[in-house]
Amino acid sequence: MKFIDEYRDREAALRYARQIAKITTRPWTIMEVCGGQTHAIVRFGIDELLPPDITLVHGPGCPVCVTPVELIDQAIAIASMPGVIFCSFGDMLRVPGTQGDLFSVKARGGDVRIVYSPLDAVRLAAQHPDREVVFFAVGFETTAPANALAVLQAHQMGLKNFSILVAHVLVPPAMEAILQSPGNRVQGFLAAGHVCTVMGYQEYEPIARKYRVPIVVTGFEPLDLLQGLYMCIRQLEEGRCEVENQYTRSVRRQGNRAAQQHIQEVFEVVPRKWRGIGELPRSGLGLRAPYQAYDAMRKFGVVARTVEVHSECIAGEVLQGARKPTDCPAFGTRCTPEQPLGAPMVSSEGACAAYYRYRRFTQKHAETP
Amino acid sequence: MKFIDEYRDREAALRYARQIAKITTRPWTIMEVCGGQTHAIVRFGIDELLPPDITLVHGPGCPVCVTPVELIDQAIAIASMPGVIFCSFGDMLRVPGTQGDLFSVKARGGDVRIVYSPLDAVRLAAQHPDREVVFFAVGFETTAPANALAVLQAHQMGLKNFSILVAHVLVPPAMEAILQSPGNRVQGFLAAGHVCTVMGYQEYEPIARKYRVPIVVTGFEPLDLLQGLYMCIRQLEEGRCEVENQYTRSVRRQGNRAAQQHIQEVFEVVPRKWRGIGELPRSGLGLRAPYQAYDAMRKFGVVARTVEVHSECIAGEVLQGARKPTDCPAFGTRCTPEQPLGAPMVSSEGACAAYYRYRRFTQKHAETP
Amino acid sequence: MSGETDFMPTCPLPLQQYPQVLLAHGGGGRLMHQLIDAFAATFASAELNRRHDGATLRIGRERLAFTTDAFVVQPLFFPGGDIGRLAVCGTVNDLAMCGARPLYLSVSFILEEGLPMETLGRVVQSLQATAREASVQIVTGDTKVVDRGKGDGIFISMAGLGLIEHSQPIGPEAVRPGDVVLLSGDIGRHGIAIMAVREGLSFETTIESDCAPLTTPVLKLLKAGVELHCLRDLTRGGLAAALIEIAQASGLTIELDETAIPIRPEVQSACELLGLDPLYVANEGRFVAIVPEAEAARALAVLQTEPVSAGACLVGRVIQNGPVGFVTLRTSLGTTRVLDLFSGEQLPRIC
Amino acid sequence: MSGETDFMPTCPLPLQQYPQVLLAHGGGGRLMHQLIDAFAATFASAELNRRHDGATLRIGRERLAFTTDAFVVQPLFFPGGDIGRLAVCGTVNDLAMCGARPLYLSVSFILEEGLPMETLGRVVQSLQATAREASVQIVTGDTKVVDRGKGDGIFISMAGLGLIEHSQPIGPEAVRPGDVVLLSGDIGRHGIAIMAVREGLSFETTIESDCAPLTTPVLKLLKAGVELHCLRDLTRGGLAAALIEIAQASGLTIELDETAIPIRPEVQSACELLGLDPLYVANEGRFVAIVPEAEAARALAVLQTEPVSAGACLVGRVIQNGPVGFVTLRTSLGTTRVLDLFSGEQLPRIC
Amino acid sequence: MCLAVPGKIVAILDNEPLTRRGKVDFGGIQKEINLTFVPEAREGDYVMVHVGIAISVVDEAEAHRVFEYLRQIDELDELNSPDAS
Amino acid sequence: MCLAVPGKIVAILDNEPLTRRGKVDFGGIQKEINLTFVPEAREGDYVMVHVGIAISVVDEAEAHRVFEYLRQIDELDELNSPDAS
Ligand code: SF4
Ligand code: SF4
Ligand SMILES: [Mg+2]
Ligand SMILES: [Mg+2]
Ligand SMILES: [Mg+2]
Ligand SMILES: [Mg+2]
Ligand SMILES: [Mg+2]
Ligand SMILES: [Mg+2]
Ligand SMILES: [Mg+2]
Ligand SMILES: [Mg+2]
Ligand SMILES: [Mg+2]
Ligand SMILES: [Mg+2]
Repeated sequence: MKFIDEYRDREAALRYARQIAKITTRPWTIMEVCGGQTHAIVRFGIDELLPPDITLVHGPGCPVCVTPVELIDQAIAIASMPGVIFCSFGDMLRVPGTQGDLFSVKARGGDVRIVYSPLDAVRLAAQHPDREVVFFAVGFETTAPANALAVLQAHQMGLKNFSILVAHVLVPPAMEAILQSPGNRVQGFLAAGHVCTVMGYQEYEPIARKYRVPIVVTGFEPLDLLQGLYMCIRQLEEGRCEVENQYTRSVRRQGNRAAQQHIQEVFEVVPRKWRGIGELPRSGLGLRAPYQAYDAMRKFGVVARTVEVHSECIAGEVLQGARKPTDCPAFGTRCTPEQPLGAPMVSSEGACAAYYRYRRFTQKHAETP
Repeated sequence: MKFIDEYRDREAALRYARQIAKITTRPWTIMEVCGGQTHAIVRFGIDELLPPDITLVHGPGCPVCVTPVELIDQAIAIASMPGVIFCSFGDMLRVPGTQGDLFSVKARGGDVRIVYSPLDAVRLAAQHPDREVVFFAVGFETTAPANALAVLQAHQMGLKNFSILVAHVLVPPAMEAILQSPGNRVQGFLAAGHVCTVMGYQEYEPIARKYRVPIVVTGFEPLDLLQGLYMCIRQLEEGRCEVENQYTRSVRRQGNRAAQQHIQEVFEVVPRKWRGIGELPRSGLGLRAPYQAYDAMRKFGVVARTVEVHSECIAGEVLQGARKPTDCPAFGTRCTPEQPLGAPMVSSEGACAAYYRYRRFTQKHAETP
Repeated sequence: MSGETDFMPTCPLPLQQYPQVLLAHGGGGRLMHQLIDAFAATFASAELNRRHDGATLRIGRERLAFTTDAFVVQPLFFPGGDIGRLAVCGTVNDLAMCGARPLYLSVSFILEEGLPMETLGRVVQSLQATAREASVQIVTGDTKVVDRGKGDGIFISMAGLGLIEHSQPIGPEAVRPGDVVLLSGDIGRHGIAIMAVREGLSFETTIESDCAPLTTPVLKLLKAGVELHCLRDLTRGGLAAALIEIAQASGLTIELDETAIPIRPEVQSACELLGLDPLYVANEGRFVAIVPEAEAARALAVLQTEPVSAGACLVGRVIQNGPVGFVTLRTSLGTTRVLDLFSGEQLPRIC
Repeated sequence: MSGETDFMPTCPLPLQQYPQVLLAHGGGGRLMHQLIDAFAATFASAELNRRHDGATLRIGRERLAFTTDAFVVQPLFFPGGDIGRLAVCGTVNDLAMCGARPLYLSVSFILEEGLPMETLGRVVQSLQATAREASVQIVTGDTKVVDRGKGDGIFISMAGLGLIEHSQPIGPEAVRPGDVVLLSGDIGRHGIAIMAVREGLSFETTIESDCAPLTTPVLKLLKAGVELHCLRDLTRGGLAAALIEIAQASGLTIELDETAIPIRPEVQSACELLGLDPLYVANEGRFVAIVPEAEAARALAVLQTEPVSAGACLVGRVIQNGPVGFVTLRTSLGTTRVLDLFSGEQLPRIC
Repeated sequence: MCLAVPGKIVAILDNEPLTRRGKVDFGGIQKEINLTFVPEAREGDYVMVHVGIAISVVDEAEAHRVFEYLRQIDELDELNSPDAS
Repeated sequence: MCLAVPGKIVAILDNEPLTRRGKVDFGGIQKEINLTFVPEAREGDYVMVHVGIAISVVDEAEAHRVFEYLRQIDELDELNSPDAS
């Protein structure tokens, strides 16, 4: 595949790895923000190519991981209602709420469907005028344009039976929360290339300055990640703290203006609770007043009840890079992908699951948390 | 089983048969009116016990056989509507309309259910207030009290989602039609014991007089049938034409007054078309004005369209005893229980089906039509 | 997919007649037999054409019996059994009817999403308990889960393997005029037990399914050296369907004596109430053995020593000059009627 | 039902964990393996415990392979095959993986009322055509019809019987350190072909299922006298699941070389698009052979003479000192990761 | 048409009009039956039941008529036959 | 989060706002993709697609940057290394 295969070239990867080793003089801890990057790092074993001084920590950029239990419970409540077709991306179906997950709702007879796109849910609503179609709108800035478009399409079509359960979160507030946390170890960031494709990276410039931390907007292929790491380490070694863009083939400084306009038409910035982290101000998106008819939470009158997260789970610290999954007393024993205690064990991009799948039994895992 | 087993005594049956043979001096043709009697005659081989001079012909007393194609088509139209639960006794499901049968409706996704009693359909309506429950109210006078009771129960419960598709027919007009037909061969009748249990047998007295034909109200067990035949033949041999009651353990001259009152409360006498015979005046029951809310035909606005019956089928003549199934050119070849052309091949009580099942390959069937 | 075109032009399925599959196509009656005829023609299989309970195969130096059945009973648990017990009995019995010693079973589950795990657990336990009772081992299996609303709790398909340790050719083709028909006990209990607990028809009864493995009486007959011409367990379609199949496959006539056929009073009562003919009601622990008349007494004596066939009796005989391929019934009144297959399942005759 | 109480107290099904059966219990992943563990414990069967594609049985003087699978694929017809072809291939292949010559099949249909007869006809034709292609006979069968809305068109359960004509003990227990893993061709086509035509995920592609009988290459390997330690066809869960099962059953480690594994570009593209790992995508006409390193060249030469395994290649090796029961993958970048079972089916990773 | 089966009332369960119901035993099989049309029926009575509804009470006195009639005609026959023993 | 895959627009199917759609080829796999957010995209362009919606046009000129950068740092490195051949 063009624009994929060439960035997996082994020889180039090894050359980048060699250059990284050459410029690294001290230990550095770098966080890749995005779960997609975590996935690629684990899948290609990128961390094995790095010198022992470089520690990668996995960031909070997995929507499955950060959606709070309360919202999962609401999703389950709505999906259990008769007449509802509840649509979601696949991974969300296995996230445990306080009483089971969305897969169990399906097994009990609920009409829960995996869709590829929120636009598929709009299509379903048009096809089933007698049913209520609800889309579980999770995701970061990358997915926000798609969800905005779904609402606008439904609006244009005059669909009264479509709504979304909004769980949108924003990356910069989470990065700030990590940098502000007392135990913070993160010294540099690989920013999420697809989030920045939509939003650009101007927002990151004040963060880099304020916290004196280098931020490199990075893509998802091995060479992207290695180049991003090289650029980040080089800044660290040179004492710089700038926002740089590795992923220039997709990311412009201003981002995608058309997408941003549509997001702003439909959504506004709201406070949001993150699983394992807590509520962060201005860290999520909610529907603007003119589109509240599409708000599933209002439509079905489900109330968010605050829920105690399972006490053993240290997901909050894992998601902030403060501790690693193997530091968790439940990891691999009471918490497994079959019976997850916390969300990071659910998503295939979740740090605990990635760790469980790929690292559990290899010797060389000391350098990655 | 008490009141069943004793009437199947072989020795008594043979004694009756011997007495019948003794009193029979000439050929006689006797019709058992009721399909239940036909079934018993075939099941127990009663006709084999009779002298060759006695010819039994099977009457029109099978509701499955006489319900016209138009009504089957209406039943199919209603059963095919979304949201309808269509309830029926089992045999009706295999009667061919112009386009398939009710079983095919079920196979295409219609909710067609076999019930034991019309009261079960009322119960279903109460259990499924969001669905329309329709009961296919076929039958003779015997079943009319049950269907009347179903309507009255639904009325009492205030059920708005229950209705019946009425196909009720009455026995005496059919007997008269047979007697009036030019090719009539019937010289005596075994009247239907359960019809008379409900209605009594006063109605038959003018018929016996007018057409000079003996009528014996007869039960359904072998000894009942043999006694009824004996009584009928004896009348014929003695030149009498009275109404006699063989089935005294169940039938009183006035019938069941409570049942009759309920029938009259709900139903009125109407003209009705009989399959294979045509329309007969005052030969059926329809809902009275106060209960027309329970009339499925009105409720669903299905129109009765006159239908040409398959030209080969001589069901009309078979049902009137004028010809026997084996006289039909389609019998056993183009018309079989798997692919019936006419209703008498469908019901397990239908003359053609009974003939096909039990007689097709025995030598000795010349004496039964 | 070479060879496919050879077969396409002659699709023998009864397409014209029924454009869709009906329940009746699985009901043990005539429509089912038409479908099986079509399958046998397509699969061009001599073994399928024998219409026996299973195939008898020579593999290497051994003769084996091989059979399969699907079990889709509702409810899953019924008086006297459950779908797991039924599956083992049905499969083991078909092997026994081939004159084989049942040895190994395969089990294939098709589970509906949302099935309570506890229900599955009970079925699996019962399956294993029945396998032990029948001295067979479950050696291979498979499990699939289908979306909710695309299954019905549990479907089980089972295949069975048995070893034929004698040289008797048991099957419809071995039936001879003059043979007698032995029935292993009273009929109709399984079908009535199921109907009693079916929604819409429910009635109260103490009738329990006869569901049981029939291996022991058959192996005892073989061990005693009884000459066995044909064995057949009575399942869908009852005694009538089983004998009609044998009559058709052998081209002979079977005469049954109604008064000799044991039927429990409650079963007879349930049949009167529902307008059913007990000869067509399903069984799951009964079989017929067709043996030379000279062997009848010895065979009955052997059968009567086993609890599952303690009620064995002679119910009919094979004759030469009757209508070819038919079963006739001498009724309780001494008259005769032909037993014919129903079209589909026997429906309660109410009106 | 004697013996039932013996088993009741120790029901090993994972009741606590999942009170209901989930789709994932049939998805080829960890939940399915847990369920199979529980079945094997209940059925107390050494053969089930071997976790091979079928049971290897000594019956009389012969060694036989016996296997079963249920087929519930939707849609019934897909690019490169249909449920009938799939059933024959899946069953025949499991027999071949036991080192057996597939001989006989049983077929059990569970049909949904309302199924177009024409659809059934096409499936039956395809089943027979594939049986001829694979030189097996369908010798026994059964058909049940379930109410509309209680099935999904056609379910097929098939059992197969094969004769083992050699004395090699083929199975996970024969795998030795130093053995190499041969793969018969490119992977992932079946799973992607199915996904391409599934409602909700549909995309356009020319990918066809790899669905094919694997008898010929296996019998040729045996005929050539190649020493075969283990054979396994790749089905649900793909190459990864097949090798993980072998690693777990043998207690050894398997090292795979990612760059050696043939994957067609369109399959790779579809996996990128859906966020799937092709190593876990289903196949229906591919297998792995684990052989001593010294036999590798000869085995590959034999395989490459057959069209169905023309793309055979060496993709990995068995080592002693790795993590016990694990499969590791040397990635295209030369790094290593562990391949682990998914919980259920692999879900498209979108977000 | 009109299958009707005799059964014995073993209990009256409801006495309201339209829903008068009893438990009826049919040779060991029991089923709830509507008794609206046999208001005179009591526990121990046999009723003829059609589609779940009793349509008459069996007259036990009349139940032997079929045998008496047979006896009578047999006797008549013997009287008439000169060869009667 | 946020899997996005590059694909080539092979046809524009609809040009209405909100429903601008094209057929996009992903290495032999084709799928209909919403193009609302890439109004500048033309047939032949590569777009990054996330959940069925294009979020950017791939800048082909920039696509080689990762290799150029590598070449540059390698060269730099060689200059810096005294042992460069
Ligand atoms: S291993 Fe499980 S319990 Fe521990 S932090 Fe991860 S998700 Fe939470
Ligand atoms: S055999 Fe068939 S076609 Fe002929 S009269 Fe009877 S029902 Fe009609
Ligand atoms: Mg059998
Ligand atoms: Mg069988
Ligand atoms: Mg069987
Ligand atoms: Mg399997
Ligand atoms: Mg269901
Ligand atoms: Mg296999
Ligand atoms: Mg198998
Ligand atoms: Mg298999
Ligand atoms: Mg069978
Ligand atoms: Mg369906």
